[in-house]
Amino acid sequence: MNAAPALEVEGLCVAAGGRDLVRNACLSLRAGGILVILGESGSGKSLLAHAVMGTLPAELDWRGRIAIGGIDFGALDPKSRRAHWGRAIALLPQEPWASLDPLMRAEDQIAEVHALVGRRTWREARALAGRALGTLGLGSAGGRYPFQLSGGMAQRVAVAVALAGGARLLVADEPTKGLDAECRDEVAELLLSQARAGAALIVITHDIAFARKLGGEMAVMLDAEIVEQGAIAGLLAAPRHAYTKRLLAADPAGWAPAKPVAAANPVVEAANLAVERGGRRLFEGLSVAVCPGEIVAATGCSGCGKTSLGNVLLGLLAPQSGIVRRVSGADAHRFQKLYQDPVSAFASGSPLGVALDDVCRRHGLPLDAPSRILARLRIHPDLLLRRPDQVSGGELQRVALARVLLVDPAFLFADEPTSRLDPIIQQEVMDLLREVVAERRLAMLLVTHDAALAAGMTAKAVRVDARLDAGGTLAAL
Amino acid sequence: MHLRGVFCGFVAATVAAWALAASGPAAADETRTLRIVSPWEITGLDPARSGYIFARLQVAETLVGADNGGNPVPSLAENWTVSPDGLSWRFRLRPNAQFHDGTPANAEAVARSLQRAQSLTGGMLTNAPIAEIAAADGVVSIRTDRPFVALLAFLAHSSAIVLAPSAYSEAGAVTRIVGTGPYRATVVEPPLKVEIAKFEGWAGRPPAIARASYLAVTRGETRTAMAESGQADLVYVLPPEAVDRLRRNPRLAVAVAPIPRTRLLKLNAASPFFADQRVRAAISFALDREGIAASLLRSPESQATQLFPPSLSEWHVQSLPALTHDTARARALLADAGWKPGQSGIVEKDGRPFRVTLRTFSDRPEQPPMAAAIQAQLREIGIDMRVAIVNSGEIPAGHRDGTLEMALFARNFSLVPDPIGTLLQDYGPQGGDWGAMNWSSADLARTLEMLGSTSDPAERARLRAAAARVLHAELPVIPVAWFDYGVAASRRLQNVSIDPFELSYRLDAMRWAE
Amino acid sequence: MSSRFVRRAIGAACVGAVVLLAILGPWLIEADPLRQNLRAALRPPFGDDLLGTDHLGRSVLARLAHAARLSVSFGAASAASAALLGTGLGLVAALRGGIVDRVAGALCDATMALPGLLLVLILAAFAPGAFWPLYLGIALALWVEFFRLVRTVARSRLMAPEVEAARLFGFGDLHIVKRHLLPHLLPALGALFAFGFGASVAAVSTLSFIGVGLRPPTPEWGNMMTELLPYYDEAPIQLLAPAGLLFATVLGLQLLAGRDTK
Amino acid sequence: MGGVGRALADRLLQALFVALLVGVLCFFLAEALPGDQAFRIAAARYGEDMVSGIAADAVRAELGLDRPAWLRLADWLLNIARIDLGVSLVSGESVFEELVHQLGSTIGLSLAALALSALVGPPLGVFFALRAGKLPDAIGTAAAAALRALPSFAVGIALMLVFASWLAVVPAAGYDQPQSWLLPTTTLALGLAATSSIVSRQATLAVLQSSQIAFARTKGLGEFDVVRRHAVRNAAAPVVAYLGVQLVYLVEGVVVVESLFAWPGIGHALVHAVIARDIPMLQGTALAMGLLFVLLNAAVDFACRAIDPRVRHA
Repeated sequence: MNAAPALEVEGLCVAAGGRDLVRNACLSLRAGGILVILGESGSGKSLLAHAVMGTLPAELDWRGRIAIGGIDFGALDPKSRRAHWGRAIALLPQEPWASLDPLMRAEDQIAEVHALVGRRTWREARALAGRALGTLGLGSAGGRYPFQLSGGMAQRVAVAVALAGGARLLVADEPTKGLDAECRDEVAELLLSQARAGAALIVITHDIAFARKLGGEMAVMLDAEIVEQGAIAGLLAAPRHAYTKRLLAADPAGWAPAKPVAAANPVVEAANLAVERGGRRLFEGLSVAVCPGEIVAATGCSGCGKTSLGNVLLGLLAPQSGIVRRVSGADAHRFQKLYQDPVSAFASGSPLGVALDDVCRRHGLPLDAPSRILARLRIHPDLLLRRPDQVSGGELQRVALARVLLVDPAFLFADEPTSRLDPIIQQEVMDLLREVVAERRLAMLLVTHDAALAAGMTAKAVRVDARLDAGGTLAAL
Repeated sequence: MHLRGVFCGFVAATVAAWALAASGPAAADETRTLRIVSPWEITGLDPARSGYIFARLQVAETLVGADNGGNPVPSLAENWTVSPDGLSWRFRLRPNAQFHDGTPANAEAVARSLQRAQSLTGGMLTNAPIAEIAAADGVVSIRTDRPFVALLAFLAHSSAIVLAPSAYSEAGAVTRIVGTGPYRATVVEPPLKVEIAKFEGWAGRPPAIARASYLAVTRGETRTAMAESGQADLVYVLPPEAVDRLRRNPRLAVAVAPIPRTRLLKLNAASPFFADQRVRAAISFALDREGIAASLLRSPESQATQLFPPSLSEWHVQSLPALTHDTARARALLADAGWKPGQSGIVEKDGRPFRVTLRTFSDRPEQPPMAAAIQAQLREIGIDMRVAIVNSGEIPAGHRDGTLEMALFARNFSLVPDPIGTLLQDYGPQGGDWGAMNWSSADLARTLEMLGSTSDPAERARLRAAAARVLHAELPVIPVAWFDYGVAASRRLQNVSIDPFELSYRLDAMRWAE
Repeated sequence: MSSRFVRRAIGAACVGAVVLLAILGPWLIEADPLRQNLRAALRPPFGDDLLGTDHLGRSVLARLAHAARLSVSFGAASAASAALLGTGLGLVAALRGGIVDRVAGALCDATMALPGLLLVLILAAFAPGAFWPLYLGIALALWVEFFRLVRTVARSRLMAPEVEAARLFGFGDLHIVKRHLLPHLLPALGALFAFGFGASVAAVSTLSFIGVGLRPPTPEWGNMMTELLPYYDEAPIQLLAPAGLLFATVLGLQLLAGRDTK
Repeated sequence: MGGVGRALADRLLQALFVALLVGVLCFFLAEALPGDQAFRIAAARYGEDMVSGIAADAVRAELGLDRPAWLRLADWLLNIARIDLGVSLVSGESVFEELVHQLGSTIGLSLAALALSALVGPPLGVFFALRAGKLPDAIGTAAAAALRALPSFAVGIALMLVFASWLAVVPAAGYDQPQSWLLPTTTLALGLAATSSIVSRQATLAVLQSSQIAFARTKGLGEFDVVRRHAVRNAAAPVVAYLGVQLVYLVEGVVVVESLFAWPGIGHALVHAVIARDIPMLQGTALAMGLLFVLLNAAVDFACRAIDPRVRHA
């Protein structure tokens, strides 16, 4: 083992136009070690990782010392730094299924690194790639294209690709983004196995459960600064900084379980549903009913058809068989939806205010109708002057909720509304949803892959799985 | 990796092609091909369509040819006689004349070929009063319904080329070109290419040029470039604007040959605009022929001072007063005819503005700009003339259905070497598709009829002058410019001469320079 | 950022100059574009006439300015009509789907398979030298590109959550087109428009090259190029001037559109 | 392979549709044209000097132009099923045989031009994309706009002047030497390359900004390998798809280039057929061009399938 630490960062600052985005960060990591960087979006944790990697956008300034395996990496010019990519330091990108070359078979993407970076013959490279895939339990998937891989499989291929060049330091930028709980555990196991094999890891995440699984060191970032650093186990057990405490408190695992709501006449009710997408049967024989003031959680692994269930209840998707009954007298527009990625639910070119005005105009509401709702949801009116990509995810999700509330919904399908938000914001949004459901006697179907979150929100859940009818309480699961 | 191979191959081929191109041509004179370029495409093997190309290339011959003066000379027929009543002609064929397929070109075969030509749609013999074509005693005999002096000229027309029996299908259509000329066709690829080679069975003096190729290139700019680059040895019909530049090229000899063709304005004399001779005269005076000839045709001497060009020496009448440009007189004549200046400078009569449409076509590229020039010149005297660029067939069609008002085109007076044939077609009592429209002159008709049957030279000269005078005074058509065209010949080529009647390229007389 | 600004500025300058020439040129330049002087044909530039004279002795500058009116409005009219037709049909096809989409798609395929030039040639034969067959033919040949682009982009945009959300709120097609489709289409449509403009003026030129152009003596850039082509070595400036203006317009529009694409 | 079969069937159906539409459309348009058809045909056959009312009447009788229009259309449609496209009204030759002869020249020219433009355009586009915003890119953009704005005959004449007249290194026109291919091919290819370079530049820029390329870089590949192994292939899909649209321009170019360089092809024939109102020839050429288009588009489809596994498995 190398005597020099795998990574040493001292006094790292990243600034844009005089404003500090990362301030005076100091990190150190030994070979085989794991460093988890936790923090809310915009706290600078991704920038820190990119500064280490040397992939910062050109318009950002940075200074400080970065040493990788004893090399003064930060002092190198960009070109020489690039020569170490793959060989000394590798980046595991966000959403690896979008980062793999869609036109190249998985095995070739690994092999080419062995051949072109590792300077091996193509025959050796292929053999090494096959072995790596075997180790990762993907022995038969080498001939597949990325679009034929599941998210977890793509993640594993990406790890194999990233490490094929022999890098001893792996930077993983939000590796669980968009993955469900099962996949998340898989990724944790995968990363741990790399660490056991001697690679040093930097993992950027806002997922506390994931961080807990990984173990090792942890740094918590807030407003461009590392506010707390230490061993994960200790830090999670006894957080010192207020922010860390709030972060931990926001973890759904710690939420109080929700109480059952008295049954009433369902707003929407489906019996014996079967749904197919792209020729594949997602589920069948599924029944569900959502009553006013009630939240029903739909859980299940990714790709099991949770979203399709919600869309069927909204009437966006026709089921193969089964019946959907809606309460009589409710207009179609009173069945609404909250999206996983709120940015994609707004017209990207217009300010948010315009989106709300449009709804008022469409439904003949006075133009000041939103103001009361905005106040209730604690949205600053100035926000409405901005375009969807100019506000944070949590704020935008609240604006989305405000827009939905404008039309006095009877039923709301919330499709993983917080899966892209960090825990504190997630908790805020969820609290708000819970309040709104109670106040407005709203019927809500909540899709989530987070069992703890589901339990915190409702006592009534439906598990969506192929050929499985498991409507019932969470306890029954 | 196959793709890469193909790719590399293509790169190599492209590079090689450019390299090969740079190395240039190098061929010995004996095997060197004479390259001829002209604008005329081969539209089919039918002699009425493209016979002229095979006649010019000397692949096929007509019974009779013509010299530079338009006088009949022997071709396939060695000599001929006509009976005293002028109705029976006997043509004695050249002995040992042979078709390119080796069969003898005897009287029977020749007569059969001419009979086909006689029944040919669009052919020239159809218009001659021929009663019978027969073969007897090794002589081709032709009987006409009435005395017809121009028969020899008609027989020189390219639609009357003589082809071997093997050239025709059973239905009588020409399927290949088998002629009797000094050259035989080796490759015929309509619409653009013909290749010919010396015919070994040719009994006359063997031609010095062994091989030649003919390429039809419609664009004048392209023909110019082919002459400049040395790609072509003989380029016919140079664009007027290129002649001066090519003259400066040391490798080229450029000749401008006048041919018996005149660019003219055809007027519908039945229309209220042109019925009055004074209006037609006014239009004639309005034309700036000198300007058009000098700047558009680049040939000041081609301005038409009368209908017949000097190259038609028998018909050109020196003593006729020249047609001139005189805008003031043109205005005065228009005013005399009752056309008074009206709104926005357009003359009017009975409240009707002088507004007409001129049809012309772009097959001859100089015609549209000429039309634009005429448009501006007529505008000067208050005539609003619109220009319609049409298919050339629209002019005779408009003549037939009476919709034509004005047309600009170039008329060949030597479709057959004697212009009388054309004049009979164009200026007869009914007028003609390419001649007068709704205009007739009993005087002219009588004169032309007498010409058809008179053979006394002095009397004929008097009659021709009389006919020319009528046309000059009455102006059923208004001459604009005579025709000449440039020919560029490589200096490596000697004995190049131009046939004013465009019957032959005279390849057999040419040879390569030492 | 600044390079984008420079691009736009150059684009605006090019288009602005041409439009100014079209609007003010005929007004400021005294020479009559139809006035011939055969004795002053093909005069070189910088003499009495700034850009010299053409083969009929007409002022090239005056003709260019008058031609700018026709060519700019012609190019704009053909490209705009094609854009309107193609965009409209593309939107309807994407929104309605099913049989409408299939019919529109087949129509598009057929139009593409039918040589555009043939369409123009045939239409032009109805009224030789007239303006409308060229316009109609070119617009009918050009709409396909707009259609294909709009249908593809609209199809994928219609799958987006924002459209689903808008539908849930009860918004109709018009609103969805205005808020959710057009903003994504406009940049690419702008680039296509620039090319359509250039293509239509170049097409007029090509058509007069094969003898199916506008009626003389109408000054039009495409026509002028063809008319002056035989005099390429005597009057190169006169020949290049209309080509240069067309180039400036196309480049300018392309830069203005901000995105150069197919 | 069911996907391939289906795609083929789709294309076949499209071909049938195109054939029917083109035939009928040409017929009606040509039928509706003003003027007298017999005269136009006579003019095209016998030349301006010999067109006359007599010749036109003979043409009318010979071709049965006085028969009702629908009867002639029905004839054509029936015959097409027997691959009999009729006889050219002008040359009197079988349209099918003329097409076979001319189509060869045109396909040869088009393929050579496409190949040459593929050789020049996309690599330049990639080059411009790699230098986006720099001087070569700006020059390239301007040059492409210039080539798109200049009608192809002007480009052709310019090439002819430089390489044939001044340098005299290539033949100006004709089709009898291997070098004869250079000018027409280059003229056509320049126009095509202008557009394909722009499309490639755009596609490459988009790909270069994608996360796949970022990952390809961080996994250690050199920039050359990144471009060669990932950027080019990913950019190729839209570029190849664009070929389908480009074919439309090819047709227009072919018409001009063939008449400029005396190339005996179908574009040439098309113009003549329109001017002469040679309806069988017009239908035949349009049909051939339409089917050629469908065929080449099918080829483009298959190329897309070959490049992109997602299309293959969809």
